[in-house]
Amino acid sequence: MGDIILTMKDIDKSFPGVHALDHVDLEVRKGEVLALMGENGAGKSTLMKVLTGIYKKDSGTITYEGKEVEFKNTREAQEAGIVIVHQELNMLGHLSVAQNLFIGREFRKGIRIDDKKMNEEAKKLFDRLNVDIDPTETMSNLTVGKQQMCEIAKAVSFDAKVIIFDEPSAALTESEIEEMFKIIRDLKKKDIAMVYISHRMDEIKVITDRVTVMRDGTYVGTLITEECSKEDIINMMVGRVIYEDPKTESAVPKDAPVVLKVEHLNAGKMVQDVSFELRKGEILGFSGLMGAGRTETARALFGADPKESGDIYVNGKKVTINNPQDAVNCGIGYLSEDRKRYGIVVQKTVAENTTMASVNDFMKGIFIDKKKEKEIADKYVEALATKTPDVEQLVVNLSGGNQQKVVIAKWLTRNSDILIFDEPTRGIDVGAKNEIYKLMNKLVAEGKSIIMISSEMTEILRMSDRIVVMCEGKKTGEIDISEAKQENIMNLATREIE
Amino acid sequence: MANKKAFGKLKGREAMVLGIIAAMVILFSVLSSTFRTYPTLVSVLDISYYITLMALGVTFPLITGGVDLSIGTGLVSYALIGGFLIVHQGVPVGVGILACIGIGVLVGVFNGVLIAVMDLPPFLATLCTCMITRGLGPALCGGFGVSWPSAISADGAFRNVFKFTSDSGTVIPIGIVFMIVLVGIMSFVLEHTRVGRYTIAIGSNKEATRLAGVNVKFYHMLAYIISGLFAGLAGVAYAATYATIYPGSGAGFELDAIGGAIVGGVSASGGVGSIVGAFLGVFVICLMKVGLPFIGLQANWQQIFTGIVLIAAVLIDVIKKKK
Amino acid sequence: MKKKMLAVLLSSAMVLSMAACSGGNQDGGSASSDGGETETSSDDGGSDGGGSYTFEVLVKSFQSTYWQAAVQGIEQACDELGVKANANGPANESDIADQITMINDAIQKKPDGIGLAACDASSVIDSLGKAAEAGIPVVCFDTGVDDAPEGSVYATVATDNASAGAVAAENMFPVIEEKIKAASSSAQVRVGEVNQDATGLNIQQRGLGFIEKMIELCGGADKKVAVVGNEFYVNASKDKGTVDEKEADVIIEVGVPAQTTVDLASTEAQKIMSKKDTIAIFGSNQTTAEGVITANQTLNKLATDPEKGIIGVGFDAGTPQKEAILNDQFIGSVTQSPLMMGYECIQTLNKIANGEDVSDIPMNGYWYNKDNMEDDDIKPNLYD
Amino acid sequence: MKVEKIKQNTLVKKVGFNRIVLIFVMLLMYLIFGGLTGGSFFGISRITDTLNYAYFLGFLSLGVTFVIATGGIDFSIGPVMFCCALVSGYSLMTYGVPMAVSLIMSILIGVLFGAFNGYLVAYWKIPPFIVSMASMNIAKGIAAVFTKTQSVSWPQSTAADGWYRNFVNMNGIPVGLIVFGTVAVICAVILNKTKWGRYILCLGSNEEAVRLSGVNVKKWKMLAYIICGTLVGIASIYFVAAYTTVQPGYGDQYNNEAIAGCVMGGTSMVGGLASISGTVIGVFIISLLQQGILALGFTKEYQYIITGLIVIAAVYSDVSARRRKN
Repeated sequence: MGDIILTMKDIDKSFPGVHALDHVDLEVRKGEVLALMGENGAGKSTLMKVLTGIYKKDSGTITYEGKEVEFKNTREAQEAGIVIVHQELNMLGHLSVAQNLFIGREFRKGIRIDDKKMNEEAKKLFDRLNVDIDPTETMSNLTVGKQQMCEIAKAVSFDAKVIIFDEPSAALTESEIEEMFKIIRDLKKKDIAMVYISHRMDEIKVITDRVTVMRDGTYVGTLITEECSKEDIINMMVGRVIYEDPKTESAVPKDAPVVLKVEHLNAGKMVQDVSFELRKGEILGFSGLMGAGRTETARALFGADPKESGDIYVNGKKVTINNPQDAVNCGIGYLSEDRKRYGIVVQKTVAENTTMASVNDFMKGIFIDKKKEKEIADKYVEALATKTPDVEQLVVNLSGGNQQKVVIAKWLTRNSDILIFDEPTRGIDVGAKNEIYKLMNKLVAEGKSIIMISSEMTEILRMSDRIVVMCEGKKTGEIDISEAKQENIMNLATREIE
Repeated sequence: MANKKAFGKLKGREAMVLGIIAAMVILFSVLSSTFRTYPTLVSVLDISYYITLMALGVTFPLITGGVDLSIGTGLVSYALIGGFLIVHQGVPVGVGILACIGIGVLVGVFNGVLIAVMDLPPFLATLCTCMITRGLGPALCGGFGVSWPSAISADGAFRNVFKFTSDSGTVIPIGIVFMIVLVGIMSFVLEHTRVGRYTIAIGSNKEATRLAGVNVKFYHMLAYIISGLFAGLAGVAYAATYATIYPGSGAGFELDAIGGAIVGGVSASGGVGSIVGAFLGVFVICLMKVGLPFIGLQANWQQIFTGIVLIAAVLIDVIKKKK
Repeated sequence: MKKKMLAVLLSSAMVLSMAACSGGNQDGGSASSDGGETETSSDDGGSDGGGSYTFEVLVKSFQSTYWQAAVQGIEQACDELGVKANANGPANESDIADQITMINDAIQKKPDGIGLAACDASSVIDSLGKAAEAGIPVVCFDTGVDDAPEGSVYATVATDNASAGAVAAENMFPVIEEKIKAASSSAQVRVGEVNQDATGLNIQQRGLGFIEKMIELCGGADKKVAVVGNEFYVNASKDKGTVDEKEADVIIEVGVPAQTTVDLASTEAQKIMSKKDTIAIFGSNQTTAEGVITANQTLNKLATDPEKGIIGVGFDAGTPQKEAILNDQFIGSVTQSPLMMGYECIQTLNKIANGEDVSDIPMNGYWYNKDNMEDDDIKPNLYD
Repeated sequence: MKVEKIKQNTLVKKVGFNRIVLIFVMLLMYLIFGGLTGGSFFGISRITDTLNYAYFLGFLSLGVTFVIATGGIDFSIGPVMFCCALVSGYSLMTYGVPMAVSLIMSILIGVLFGAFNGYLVAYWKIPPFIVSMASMNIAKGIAAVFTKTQSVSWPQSTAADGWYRNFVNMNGIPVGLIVFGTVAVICAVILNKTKWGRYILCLGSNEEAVRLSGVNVKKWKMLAYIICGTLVGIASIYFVAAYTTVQPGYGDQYNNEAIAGCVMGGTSMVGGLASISGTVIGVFIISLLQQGILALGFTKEYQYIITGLIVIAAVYSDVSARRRKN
């Protein structure tokens, strides 16, 4: 194992209300692959963003090649040889592969861009990495996997000394991952240091040398991959004390009627043959890691995205859901993980958002009965304890938690019996979180049923009566809350080679 | 050509447009004996020059995902000011031409600042400059029409750049040669220089382009400057082809150019387009302008057909995308 | 919000400062068109007595140089009489709405009289009524308003467009007479006319005047005439003894461009000129005449000898047309006298203001060609 | 902190800050034009003049407000207005169609064009800009073909069929003002009090969120264009009632003025924000500007330039306000 090339020491970073990094240490050596692991929100990405200058650290030191550095932006980091391969792709779909690789630093002959040379260089690069991509192909015509390869190739082309892979395999197929591993092994031989962020335990075992684990913004420890087991790593990842009492037993009677039954739902790669049942008064937790296909399942179920096949039964009756209208008419409400984009209309008032899905119930002749609208909005503001001076307030002025409450109010007003909460507490501070939890419990007590998608283990354990675990677009298990443990959930959520 | 697939795709579109042009020519020729004469060809070319020039320029803003609505009233305004300087202020023709182009560039810079720096929506920003340029020319020139020196007069040599009349009276439309040269140059700029590359990149994904370290503001602005420059050139072409510049005209010219570019495969949502395509698209529009009267349809049908062709062109893209 | 208010305030300030600045400019006499008027004192030229009057003059637009000449005539009259006239006009001859606004504005200014070249004879009627109520006399020039409310229009100084169109036909006919005489239904000849129509009545009358006269002249030569092309003219000339296209010896083809732009006018001209049997073509106003010239730049068919090419006749003046005549492309054109009309308009207004009786002043359409272009009574009307 | 922000002056809250500023600008302009012209700018007749000939622009602006509220744009309003007036006017004058039928025809043609635009934009997802460009050409073409490229003069007030002109002014009763006011109120009611307006505004602001609320966004988007078309049809009646004559091949000059009035009034191109009262004031500012510039003895050109600059300022303030919020 080579010399240390990069050390991050005592890195501290706070965002308003969140202590994102609490004195984190990290050490990377030449020619090694260091796995950086942790649950969603453990601070892995933040740490890497601090390293590459996207965020400014509050305190701590970064030493790179023996010198203390602080990059102002990704470009500086790139020039120094530290490159990130992003999970979400920064590609220009209309340009060719080679043009993408060299965007911003084209080879030129006079004023002419030397596309020939760029293609040649790209070809050389791909040859070196042993991947088969035509540099002249238009980027948007490549598969996601190939696009990912291009991103890696781009990183390599910077003469990088440290390459950070941020969940590179999320969208790749089996063979593509193999191809990528080949590249990584090649790079290792060239003494390049790599940080590999991933949730996939099997990959970690196969490709990495050491594993650094983070949890809730803190450094937990580093293990030598060969010497540790999957269980060791999971224990480090989840080894937190859960302060809030997890539910120990489902409150739902076993014979409660099934309100929603989904059978063999298929929608693209992210939703493969998903089946489950939801009972009256139940909170069904959907657990899994990023990109497990939970949101996609919910959207397909709701009719927001087209689905290929699958039967949906509401209260025992088979229903057709082709678009959100159908779903809403079946009494399903969907609270998106991305409130600003899919949940609320920010430039409108609380009252208007509250009645968005049910304006028809507020008509007095051809007019909207604003008085009634205000009444109901007031009612929900009170019931949900939404912090707003009045219901005429624009939603844009509310905090995240209160915006969420407005969306909840929207579906309650619509009288939806089945509510899909997609990451209900994302971006919401602790106090508001508890309120939302209380609210959800109250809703199920009133006989509503909830599907809750959450990436937070504590949330899943605290709220769910039953837990469906998904991984790679497939349902990998279903656990009753009485048997649920962080470990067995994580086991189902991380992928095993089949 | 670096981008084989993309080129192949554009080639398809260009071939299609070429096919449409051929079909139109055949149709008109069959239906009208007077259409299939040399002078008709010349007159199609005549009408195409200023539209082509506008289209070459406006392709750049279109590819960035914007639009430039100020080119139509702009070109009349620039030609008016240029002509005013030549005829009423006695400046040499060359200077007048330069003024015409120069003001075009200035207005392009103005548009660029509004859109790239101040972040105004391109539609509204250029709609405003459209109004401003509409007023600018007449306001500066006292509101009167201007006739640039005619071809016969001593100062009229510039007109021969577009249409050369030999002593024997044969008319040679050499303007088309210049157009093809310009199409070549601008194709080169779009496909083989950083300016073009970044124009496409901005239209494709502005944020990613910025993250790649490209000075996005500058190149975004440059697209509008190019558009302004070509509006200036179009002003000269217009002045050279037609006898008198009437103030107050020009509104609607931009639609011929933008329509031509879109028919030629330039995407209105940015990122896609070729200069050759825009050039060919313009000819579809021009052929309709000239050809329809020849087959006995009143000139007005041209407008209806232009509208239908435009929608058809975009519908093809939409349907393709759906598949 | 603050910023928004600031922006709005700024823009209003901008407006004001612009208005103020340009206001200053105008007084400085920047606009050549109306710079001279203000300086003339009533002492020099106030021979008619009664002190200096102020008149508002509204032209159709400043687009074509035709109106430049009219404004010249107005200035000339103002200088002589020592009165003041403010000229204004819409940006485009088709901006009917703008001109109405301008007339109303002129009435608000309570001038001693209004000179009006109406863009559209129908739409101005209400405003004329208002002027009559306000007791402001109106003199129409260039274009008459037939249905004007009683007591509003005191006099009209205008060309009889029908006869002006006829003048073109009369002068064209002798040149092509031989060809027409030789024509038969199996060897038809074609006379073209390009007519800009959007500006309404005047040019319609002019176009019809030409057609009627041509039909009459051909009839004199015992030839049957058909009118083809734009349906309006085909229908309008039906009762003038036209025949079906197949039976006719002479075809008059009328082209109307979709919009008043030179490019479209030239396309129409070219469509007609490229037909083999075309022997003559008439462009019935400045734009369309220039359209004919533009088309000829390509076709090179115009000539003064009917054996060699197509006979071209234009209307109005302007540099391109004058050059066309000098270069033997047009045999001549009909000019109205914009300068005289402007001049007479002010003279008439002045007379009305002085309480004198006035009457309509019919203006002639003058035929001009290479030979008489320099004549004293023609030259001033041949603006650039 | 949030609470403070919300406790605005109630007047400001009711009327809207932007409109207060606009009214202020309007009054200021009025005073200044009055001052510069030595007082000839004041007076009832001046105001009625401004109004009588601005109604059509007002209707156009009201119409395009609905389209812009959905985040779209319509460049075809002017030519479509002329097309309505030409086709129905030609039918009236040439084929002897009764006046009442002609008027209804005008509105129907507007509705048809609106439906055409809306269908292509909402259901086929063609960019609104291109759709309106195409329908602008089609409107001009149809009008010209139908009228054989002749301008059409509707009957004078003295003629038997001249009663339609009373829509503007009947024996001194400002019917036009009443109608325009009523329509503006109806528009405001539609926009603010009915389901239509609710959905139109919401989908302009966040189409996806509205769709996920189970709303048929396509239908409502198309409706916005149909409302616009209807108002364009009404505008055509007011155009001929004021001016009697329409010419084929024109009308585009009114697009810019109508859109400018609407945008100036605070309707945002990014969609979701629209105010009828703002549009009304915006249109009046535009016509006031026109009047004022004329009264000062300037030609139309200056009005174009100044309008352009003002709209840039208005849009910029809108854009920067939005940017701060996000």
